[in-house]
Amino acid sequence: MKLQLEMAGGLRTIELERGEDPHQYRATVDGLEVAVEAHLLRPGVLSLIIDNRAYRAVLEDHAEEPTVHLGGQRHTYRIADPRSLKGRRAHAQGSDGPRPIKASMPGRVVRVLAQRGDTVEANQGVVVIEAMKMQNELKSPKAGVVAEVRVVAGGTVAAGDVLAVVE
Amino acid sequence: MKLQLEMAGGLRTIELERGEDPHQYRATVDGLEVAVEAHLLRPGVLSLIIDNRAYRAVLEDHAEEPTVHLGGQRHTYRIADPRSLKGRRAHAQGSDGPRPIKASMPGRVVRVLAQRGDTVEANQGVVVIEAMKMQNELKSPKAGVVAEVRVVAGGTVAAGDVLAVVE
Amino acid sequence: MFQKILIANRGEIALRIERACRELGIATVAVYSDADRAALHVLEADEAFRLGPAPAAESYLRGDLILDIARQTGAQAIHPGYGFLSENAGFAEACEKAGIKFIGPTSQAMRILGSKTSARQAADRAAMPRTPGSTRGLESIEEAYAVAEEIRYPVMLKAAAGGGGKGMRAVMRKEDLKGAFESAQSEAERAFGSSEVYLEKLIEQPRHIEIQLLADEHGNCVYLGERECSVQRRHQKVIEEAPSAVVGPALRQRMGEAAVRLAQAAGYTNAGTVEFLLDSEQNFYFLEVNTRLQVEHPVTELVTGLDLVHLQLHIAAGEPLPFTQQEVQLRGHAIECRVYAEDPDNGFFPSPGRITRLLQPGGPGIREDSGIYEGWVVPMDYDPMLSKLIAYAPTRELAIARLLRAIDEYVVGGIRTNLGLFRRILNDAGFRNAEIDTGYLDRLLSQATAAEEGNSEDVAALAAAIFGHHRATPTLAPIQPPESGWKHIARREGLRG
Amino acid sequence: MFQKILIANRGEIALRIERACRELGIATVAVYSDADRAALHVLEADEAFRLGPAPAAESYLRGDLILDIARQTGAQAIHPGYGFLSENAGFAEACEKAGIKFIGPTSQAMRILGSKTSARQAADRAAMPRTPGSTRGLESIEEAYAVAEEIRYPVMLKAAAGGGGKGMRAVMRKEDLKGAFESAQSEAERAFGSSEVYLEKLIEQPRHIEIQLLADEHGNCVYLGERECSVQRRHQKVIEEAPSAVVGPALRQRMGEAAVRLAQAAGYTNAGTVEFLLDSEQNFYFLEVNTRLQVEHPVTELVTGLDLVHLQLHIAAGEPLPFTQQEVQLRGHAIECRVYAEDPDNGFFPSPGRITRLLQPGGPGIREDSGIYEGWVVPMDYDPMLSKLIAYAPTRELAIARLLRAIDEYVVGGIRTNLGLFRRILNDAGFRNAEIDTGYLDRLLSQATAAEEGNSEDVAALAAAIFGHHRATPTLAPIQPPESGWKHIARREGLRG
Repeated sequence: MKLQLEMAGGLRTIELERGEDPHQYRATVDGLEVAVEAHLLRPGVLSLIIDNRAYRAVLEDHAEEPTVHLGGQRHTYRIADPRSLKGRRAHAQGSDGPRPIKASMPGRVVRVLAQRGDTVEANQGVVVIEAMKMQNELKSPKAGVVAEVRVVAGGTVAAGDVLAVVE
Repeated sequence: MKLQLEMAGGLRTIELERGEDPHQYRATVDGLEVAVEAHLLRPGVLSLIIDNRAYRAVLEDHAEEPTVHLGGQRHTYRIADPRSLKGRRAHAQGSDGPRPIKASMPGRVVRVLAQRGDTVEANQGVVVIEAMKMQNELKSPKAGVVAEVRVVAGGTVAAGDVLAVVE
Repeated sequence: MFQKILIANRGEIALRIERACRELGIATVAVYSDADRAALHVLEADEAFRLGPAPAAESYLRGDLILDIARQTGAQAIHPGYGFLSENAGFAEACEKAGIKFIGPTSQAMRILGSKTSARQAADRAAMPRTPGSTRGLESIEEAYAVAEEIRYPVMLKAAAGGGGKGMRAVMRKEDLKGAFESAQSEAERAFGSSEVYLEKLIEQPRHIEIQLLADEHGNCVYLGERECSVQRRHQKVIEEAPSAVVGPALRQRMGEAAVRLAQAAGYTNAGTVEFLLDSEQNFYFLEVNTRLQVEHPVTELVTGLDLVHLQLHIAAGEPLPFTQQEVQLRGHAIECRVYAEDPDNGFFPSPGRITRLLQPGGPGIREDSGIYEGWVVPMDYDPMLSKLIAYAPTRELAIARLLRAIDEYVVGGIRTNLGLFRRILNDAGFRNAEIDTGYLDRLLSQATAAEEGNSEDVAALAAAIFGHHRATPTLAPIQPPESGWKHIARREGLRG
Repeated sequence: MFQKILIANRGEIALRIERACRELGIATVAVYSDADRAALHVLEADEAFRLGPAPAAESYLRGDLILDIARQTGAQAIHPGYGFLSENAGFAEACEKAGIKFIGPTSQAMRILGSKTSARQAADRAAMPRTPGSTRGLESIEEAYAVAEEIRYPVMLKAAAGGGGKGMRAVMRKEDLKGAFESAQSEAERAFGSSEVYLEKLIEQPRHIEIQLLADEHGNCVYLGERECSVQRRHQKVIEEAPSAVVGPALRQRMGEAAVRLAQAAGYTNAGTVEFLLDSEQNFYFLEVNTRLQVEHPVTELVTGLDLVHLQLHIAAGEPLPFTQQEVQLRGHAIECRVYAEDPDNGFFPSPGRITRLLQPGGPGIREDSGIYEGWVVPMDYDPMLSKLIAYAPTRELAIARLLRAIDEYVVGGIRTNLGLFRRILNDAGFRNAEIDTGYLDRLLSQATAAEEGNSEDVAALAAAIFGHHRATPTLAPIQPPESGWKHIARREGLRG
């Protein structure tokens, strides 16, 4: 199995081959060979031994941001399918075209600060969401015109919902 | 859904029908009607509310002896398929015919105390198993003749393994 | 002692009170909103009653419903926990009229000490040092100018009914007073239904020190040492500890005795806390009284060895305090972290949602008071506190080390938490040297974070790949469900759920 | 202080030592047998080395391998925990020769106090009361008859190298002495490789009281109060508590000072325990010395507020004790239950196997020292202890109530445990009145159990049906695995594991 992971420190290429002992792997990380012994203690919890160093790795199941907790640090990653990687990156980084404003958490819409057709600056507040007794202003990712507002004051939103689109 | 459970206090007949709210059940226990609200908090852990009484029920996954822990008590049960119930009961209670001696726990065979063809009394020790630094003698369930010994000293056994058969 | 009580709260504090009741043989009645049906405080209660929809105004603040349930179940007393109805004198009075014991002070004592202005008047009567300033609500901007002139800028505007930093404004110069006065009034009106604000001298770089009190209904009142809660963000406590690194026996006794005087003058009973500011010259100034059990009560429990909820119940049942002031022994050091569902890397945005993974810390000296479990969906409707992680050790240095060890063991997945922030604070030289005041955390947060060592990313990448491998090709034998004929029966019955 | 140590043990004690090391900034090297690769003490270590197959003789007792690993990793010290190599003077001596600090007494002190006969001689030199009887191994049955005649029946035969009840025989009459002598000798030979047995007067219905000692390498030695461990089954401790309900300050001081005298006379260092029998007239008799940390050390930690493993590490690093005898403060009451994988309803048969369900207790005053998790397979190769559940509270009565509350929260599924036995003991009037001696538990177990209230079986049946319903027709949204393309990649790679 060979795969690429987008991580904070850049792209990592991992090759993984299971040995005869099902807990033993021969692996390469960016071409560097390592022998890994891995036991899945329970779902999401791995005990790794690499060169007699012991590690506890905990997988945070999260559709948007799968994350491995290791030694008190969070490592969020994304599986890069080699065939689609370039396209996705280009898409994510472009500032042209319509850009959504997404809810970063579930909550209730308290106020909508801009209407369809309004001109907004980058980082101008567009929608105010309340959750857990705190209000949070969600801001425009770019300067442009509000092309769409999908929520109304009083409504409920889920994390990841598109609240508005700025062109 | 209607089913019968063999429990310590006898046979219980449960009928269960889920309401419109998926957490609400109409149920009867031995014909007595009850309304139950049940939330599965995580696998094996139920929060029940019956007439505003709150209960924590924990299921012990165990192939041989499924058990519900409730208020500090263990309730072991067996699903009784009405069609096969009578046969099974009769079988379990008979003292005629061959009876197995099963390992009640995994362990190592320390000694075999009776050989094939030996006559044994009821409760006479037949095999000694060691686990966790303790030795335990497994006894004949009835008086009879040892028809079969399936283990040898030094071997390893799993819980439920048949060690010997007495006829 | 009571046979049965109702717990008018949710989350970790409801569970903590249930545990105390179980230990004392008292049956418990839980209440819950629709957002909390699957909460642990419902699971662990003896009885449970639905209050209403998720919003607190339609559930946990419905004193009328809660009293009805108490009557219906025969509960002899109501424990309000903290927040919600706990400092609502009207509710306390309704309990008194219904003949159901409110586990806290009388409504009368709560009225005297619950309003900040009225409490300042009581402090004067008890000859207790307080910040210079007014002891009544300001009636006009002119009165505000006059008071500020007298006590000198900088000053603080505060809501008399306030809490949590709402209706509070620091004013450095005369020019800013009018605008601050008006906005504080309107914020106080919105938050508390009362626009009453008053002025006091702003103490610069104060420490927040508070005294835990217990008073029985026979005139006995003791102080259980102090807690230091100077690590705050936006006037909200983040870390609390006992004892304070800067409070010695003499100062402790002076503050404790002042707090006891105030409580006795007001006819206070049950558990309560008197909050003070302490300046750099060790002068202390009365701030306010919290007329209830506090979030941070465990640090006092750990250094005194007492159980404050047990004692609240005994006091409410009319029993005398079982010890005297001289018998209170303080030993060791305790620190508490308030673990929140929020994202410190992203403006402290709240982070409700499903906890997909949970590993909880344990072992020597670690106490976790929590109401969460793996699979629980943290509702968006309430305070974002997930749990309180508390370490006890012989010294402050060891309590910090122990807390860091426990934070390393603690994993919460699926939502964001402020655990990383605690790691940063507990490793900060300023905190370790106890150089803290109420502005400490804001200063720390304004500094850039040091880059973390990044060599573990290789291992994390490997782990991610192996997790994926397991998911794609499960080879470990899963735990076998009982072969109990369920599927067979379900098929036969044509069951569809 | 050490930078790195090796922990030559497994299970809860290995994890407990790792936590202490993490708190003190010491790196840890774990060792494990094939049965323990998936154990928590491996997961939480910094480094981990395989020793060999499951049997202890091929793994945890391989002192040679363990010393090699210590050398190879640069570990400066070895903590032996309890059991395994912890009282092996030969191993301690090998560590000394290798220049690796053995965290415990010197091999010389261990030799003096580790043998029961030699320890009895040391007790005489320290003018410490002991049971009447021999202080050397019996050389013949004639000598046995003579000693028994002198001290009068009933007498106890004991193995000099003994522990855990092996090689021990109570002899009531002269007629039984010869058979008991021979069987005790051969049992001792088999268990300890030494047939040395001696005779002492049998104390009737004694309480087991022990004194915890700490001695540094600069001549300072303190006692940290007593523990009562009278609740035993077959000479194995089941419940331990501190303080003892029958030991007052004067007796505590006499026993403590006697224990300190013995330790100092033997040149003892680090943590150790002097065990005594206490008769109904409050006479105490020296029993033996445990030259190591004990299973039940947490009850002493809770009532003293100290961390014994931290202190062991500081002492082994050559530091002086950081407090004097006068500074030791005892406060409150602690009780520990040893939770075993065994079936009290079925002759206490061991019950190894997979833990299919685990709910662990928590909250105020509860400490659980464990090395288990849901899904862990308890190996058949070692001691059946799963965890130690410890409650701390202001009084003995409250500690019992708290422990019962925690036991109600505790669920272990898949294997049998003795949790129900603790429920029975803690509810027993004899235990609650502290009317306990080393025969207490056997007497309790010989009584029929009261029938349990059975009205919860209806609810259990309903719960079983609903569990089955969920299994047959899963309708609750399971936690979604990340849609991270794993399956796609696995398919594309033709991965088969």
